[in-house]
Amino acid sequence: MDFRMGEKSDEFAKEVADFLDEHLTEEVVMEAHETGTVHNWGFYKAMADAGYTRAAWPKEFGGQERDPFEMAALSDQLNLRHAPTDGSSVTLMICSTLRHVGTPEQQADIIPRGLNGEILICLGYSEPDSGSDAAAAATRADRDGDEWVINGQKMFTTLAHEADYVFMLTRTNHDVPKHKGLTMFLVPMDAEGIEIQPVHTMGGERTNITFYNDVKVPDALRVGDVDAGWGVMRVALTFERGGSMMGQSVRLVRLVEEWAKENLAPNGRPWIEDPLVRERLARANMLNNAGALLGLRSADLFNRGELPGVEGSMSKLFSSEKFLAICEDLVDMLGPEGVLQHGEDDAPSAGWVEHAMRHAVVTTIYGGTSEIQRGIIAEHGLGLPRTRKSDRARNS
Amino acid sequence: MDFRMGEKSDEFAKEVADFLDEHLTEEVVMEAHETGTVHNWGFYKAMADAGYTRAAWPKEFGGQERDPFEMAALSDQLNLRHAPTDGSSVTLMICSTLRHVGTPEQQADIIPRGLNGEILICLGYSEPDSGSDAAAAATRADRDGDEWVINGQKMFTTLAHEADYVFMLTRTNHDVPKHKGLTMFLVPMDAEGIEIQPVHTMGGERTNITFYNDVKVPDALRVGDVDAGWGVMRVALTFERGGSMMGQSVRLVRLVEEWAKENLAPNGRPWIEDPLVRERLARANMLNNAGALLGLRSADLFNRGELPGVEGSMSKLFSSEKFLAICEDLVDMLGPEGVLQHGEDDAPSAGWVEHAMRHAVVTTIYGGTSEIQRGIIAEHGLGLPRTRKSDRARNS
Amino acid sequence: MDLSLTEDQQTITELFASFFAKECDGEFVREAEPLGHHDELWAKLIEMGMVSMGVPADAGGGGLGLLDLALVAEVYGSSIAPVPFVEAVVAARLLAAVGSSGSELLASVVDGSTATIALRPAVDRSARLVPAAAVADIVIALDGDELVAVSQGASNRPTAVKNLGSGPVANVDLTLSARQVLAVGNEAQQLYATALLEWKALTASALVGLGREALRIGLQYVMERHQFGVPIGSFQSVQHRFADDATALDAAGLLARKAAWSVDEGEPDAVALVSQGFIFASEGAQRTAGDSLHFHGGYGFMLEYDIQLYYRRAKAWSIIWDDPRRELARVADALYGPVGAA
Amino acid sequence: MDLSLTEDQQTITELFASFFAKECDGEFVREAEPLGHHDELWAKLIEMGMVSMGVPADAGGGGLGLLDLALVAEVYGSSIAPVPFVEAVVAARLLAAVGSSGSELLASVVDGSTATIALRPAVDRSARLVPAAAVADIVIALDGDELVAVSQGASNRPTAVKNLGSGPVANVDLTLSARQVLAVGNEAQQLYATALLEWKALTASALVGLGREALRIGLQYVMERHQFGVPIGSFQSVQHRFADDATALDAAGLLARKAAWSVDEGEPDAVALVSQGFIFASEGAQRTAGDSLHFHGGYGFMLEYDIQLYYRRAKAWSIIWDDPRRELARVADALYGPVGAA
Repeated sequence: MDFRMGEKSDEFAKEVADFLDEHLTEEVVMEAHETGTVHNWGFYKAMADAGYTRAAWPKEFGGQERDPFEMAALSDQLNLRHAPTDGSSVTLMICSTLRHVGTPEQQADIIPRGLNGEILICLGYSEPDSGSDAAAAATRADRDGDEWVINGQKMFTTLAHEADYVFMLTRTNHDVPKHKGLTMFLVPMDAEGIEIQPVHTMGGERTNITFYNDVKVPDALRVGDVDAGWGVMRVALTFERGGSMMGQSVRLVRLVEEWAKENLAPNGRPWIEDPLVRERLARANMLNNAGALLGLRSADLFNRGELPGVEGSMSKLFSSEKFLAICEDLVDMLGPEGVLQHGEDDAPSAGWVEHAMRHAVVTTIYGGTSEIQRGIIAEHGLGLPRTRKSDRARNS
Repeated sequence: MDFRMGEKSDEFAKEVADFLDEHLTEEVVMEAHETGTVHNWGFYKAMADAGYTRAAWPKEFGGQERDPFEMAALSDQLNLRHAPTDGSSVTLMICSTLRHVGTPEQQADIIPRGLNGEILICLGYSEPDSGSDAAAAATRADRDGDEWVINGQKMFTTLAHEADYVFMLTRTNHDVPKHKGLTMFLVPMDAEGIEIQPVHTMGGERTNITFYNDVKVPDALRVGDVDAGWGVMRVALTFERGGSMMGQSVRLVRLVEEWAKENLAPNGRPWIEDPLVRERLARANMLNNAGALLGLRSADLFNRGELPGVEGSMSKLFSSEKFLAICEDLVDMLGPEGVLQHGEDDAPSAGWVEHAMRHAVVTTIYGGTSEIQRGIIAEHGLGLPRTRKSDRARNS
Repeated sequence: MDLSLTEDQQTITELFASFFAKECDGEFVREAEPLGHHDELWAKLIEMGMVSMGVPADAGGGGLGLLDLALVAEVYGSSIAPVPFVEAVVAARLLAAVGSSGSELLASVVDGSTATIALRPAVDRSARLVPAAAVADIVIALDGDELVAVSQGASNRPTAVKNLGSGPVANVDLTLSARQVLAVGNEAQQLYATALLEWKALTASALVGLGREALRIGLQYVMERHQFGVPIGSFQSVQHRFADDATALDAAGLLARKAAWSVDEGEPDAVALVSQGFIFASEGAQRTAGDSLHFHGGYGFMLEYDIQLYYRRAKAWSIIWDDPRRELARVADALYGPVGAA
Repeated sequence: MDLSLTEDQQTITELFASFFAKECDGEFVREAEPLGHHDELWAKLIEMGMVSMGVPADAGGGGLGLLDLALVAEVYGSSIAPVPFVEAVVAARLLAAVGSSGSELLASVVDGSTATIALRPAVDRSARLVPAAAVADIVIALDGDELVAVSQGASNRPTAVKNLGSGPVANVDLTLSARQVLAVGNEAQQLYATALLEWKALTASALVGLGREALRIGLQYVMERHQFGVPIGSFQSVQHRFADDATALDAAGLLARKAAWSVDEGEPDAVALVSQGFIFASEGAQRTAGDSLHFHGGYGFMLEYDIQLYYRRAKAWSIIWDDPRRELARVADALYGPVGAA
């Protein structure tokens, strides 16, 4: 048992830090913040040029074959610096999925362009009436010779307005239980019949609703077998699960620690000497340490060739819920000054605490709500019987 | 809108306080604590002689016709002084139930003896396999001419070892949905075939398991119609609901406030000057005030001739959960000294905090668990649809 | 004891409730952002007497007590209307309380001017983060030994800071506008303390109203929203959290009302009760708005859904006063005396 | 990084796990109450080397590190065996660390004597609420400037106080028994601080084990117990709370192990990590035991059910050290330096 990240990780972390000093300019960070589009093509390209998009990939893809702890170090550095990676991380997740379930042609066409930072892929799972219950997707794909015709609507297609493809869950069979009639496609965003409607969020992010009217997609862009989309989506999920928010929380707590050391309370002493500030930061630090270890446990499993399932759910659940709790508590701690937003000169920690709180809530929703994660932990981790009404829905 | 308890209540509170000075001796309190039998015949009789057993009863029963706020004052005083009233309050609850659903003979026989502090009645609802799901009771009563023969087992028949009767839920019909085959009896505890097995609890209370083997009960002791026991039990519940634990919590917080004012911290200053002590007591005080108002709201409804339903559930839920939270927090606050039990000379607040914590947990269980209360509030208060699997069980 | 509303109380709360129901929905609130103020709506409310009703009768007002105003504040909080009701009515009452030195300003307030109050003593002649200051004609502040009012014309009102609750919060430089001393020394301190007490009492009630509406919005959503073939409101995890929230809000409502009543009645524990009501209402409103938003799933974050308006204000209305744990320390001061006083 | 156990670690934890599984169930623990000590069981464990294994090899022990001992402490905590494992092993290591002045006592410990350590400096020559003091042969305490050991024969052992966790906790009058100085001054302080750090690290791991077993007991109960025609473990309110508990305990387990490891490795953040591990494990164990007990319904309170044994110890093992919020203040001291030091 060894808790050191290891020399390789430490060196890589330094290398990435140097890279970020050069390429992650204040402008890049602020553009993402101000537009709510958490993606930057230039930065993505720089990441690709440095090989970081393919850091974990095998040599045959030009990859660096970095181990899960080096990848954790990469992720830490990106989080600490608030790098806009929403677009690249989804794209790379889909590339990984294609590597496992894509056709040779898809692999040859899509993966290199993803790893080179040339294309962006967004997700098309959620619909107005299916969120947690993704298998209820109603967007339909109907075969028409060598093509498919897609009709429907997707919610929260974040970055659709920048993306080249949407990785889309569609219904291709209406006569079988809902999980068994789904098929996945890579739909080109420049296809005819796609409409993008921007959606702005409380956290300042921009996402979209996308509409699909008789959108024609060649069968060559079908991912996986017909009616086997649920399985394909589950493969994609294994690359998403365990997405920990603790990195964002570590960044935030460091910012507040700096603020508390550098700013004076009304009594003329630094805030860091105030008991209520100390207790809160000590607690936040504790939660961050605990949550980070849950994330590293997943890396450790990966490193031994195992797939974190329940462990990933625990990491996602804990890190998002604690991130939110820490944000809400730190805003309280700042009192009236806590209302000030980024852009106000005298906002503590440049207003990032206020911003983080508005953002943190959504982390308990996307990538599987806390309720979904608790259900997975209870069922698959603790062996408790299914409770969800989906039992009946699924069997009906 | 007026939040004053009112002159009548204030005067009555004083009268009760004087009564308790005289009759609630240290011995009475300590005997209940040491034996875990939270009943004292002498004190019960004194309560009856002072008319307090019939304080809320009409004149025809020799009652004092006190209003709900006077009754709240009585209850406050008893709680503040830690009076052992578990036995009397159940007995009086059953007397109230009989007044509504008993036969004239039962009313004439039982009620006066209850109000006079001469008999004790305990509850026989729970069974090994039916707790929250009381309607699943399996103890059977079979008719045999003018008698009934009872066979089965009851759990948590607290005070059975002192009681004259057990107010018992039995199954009399096995061919109908479970709620529709139940009948209530007043079973004399001196009947042949009853066995009492003591059960000792973490909170130091004594309760019992009771066994019934061919116990013969005359039909005259049936309460309500045959197979109408569920309805009778619901009448009894209306006299129980809204049982607030805030009074016990108020007592505890006062004890700790006294301790904090009278004892010195290591720094030589009274504990009440310690920020962590102050914050906790301020918070406990706040929760007590809030919870007390939920209880008084029920009194206010009673006073206007309305029955608190959801309001009673809210009071029970809030007061028991907060009582427990306060206890656990105050034990933490005491640190190592918090482990000391009553009887250790130097235990803070005479060890009552430690004792209260061990006791408080059960308040979130008896009289309807917190989960049951939340379900009632959600369904009947908030109009949310039934969620309990009982739907299916009930309809099957 | 009687927890029911008087007929007058019912009439007045229903008046404002039906006004807000007609004039101010989520869309309306959203359109008034980011400033968080709507002049026309505010003018109508002033016209209805929303401010003057809180001024004592002998000063030309409606003479309502703090409890009456708290009941209106609940209704106002439910609507999260973009108007500075709490600040304006508290400031007006303060102007009435200072007597002759405030009579001219009071007259202008009764005439339709808007006053507000700084929640913290000024430092270096500047009052920080004053609610409603960006839209007020008069700002009252404690400036050293003096309780002062500055009259800011439309041209020299400070710009609102960008803030969580989208309220017209601003920093006020007390040297920029005409400055008038209302009271000095001990009297100034006491008047100011009373005004803050009233501000907290009314904001607590507004938070209770806010929380109740956040709950109502959430309940409506979980009944409409189906997943896995059933309304999500049938899931136990949803039901139990909302049951806890509803319970906490009911308790908070009772506590906030009692606190306001205790100020009216001059009860000895009024100061502790007001602080407790404020803290407890803040917690209830925040938790309820948070749960309601969470159960909206992704929709909760869309600016076009109303629940985010409530979530942000639940926190902002609370902390614009202070860190709740610092307020808890003040509860202890009120209950046990300040440290070292014994 | 490697979170898996070494073969040696697996062997030793399995050894004790199977021993406890065979020798010590809930009934056994219950019968050893209220003293909370079982001489025979303890003798067997001493025989197995449970204490000496933690003593450095050059002092005649097994030379295990703190992380190895923490893994054993998890197993011990799961069993809540009525033996003073944590105190004895920490005291033995302390005796080894003081060098020659402790060598005779250390020899007696390796021979089977039981030592313990006072968790707070003595006041007026009296050490308060010392765990295991009622059954120990040797009590080590910081007495003013001196680190001392008193040797108490079976006849002059103090009586245990009645306590929440049913442990052999007692107050020790340092003047009653033969007293020996182990170290003085700065050295005494440092040795004592290290011993307390080790005590906290091992108790944290014991609490993790305790919490895990409380969870296991609870899971078993909710699968067996049926209400409304279904196992109560199928209710979402039960599932979600246990899911949170399991997650917190996993996190606590990792944190406690990392903390022990960081002491072995001399990591600069070891002091903060040990405190954090202790607080977080305490919270996890208490919450889990509380939930498990709650879901037992009325049965949870019956002395004959095991879960109450866990519930009481979860709190008692935590607070016998201190109020967790005071410990959080020490975390801040470790992270940010003590107040006024800058």
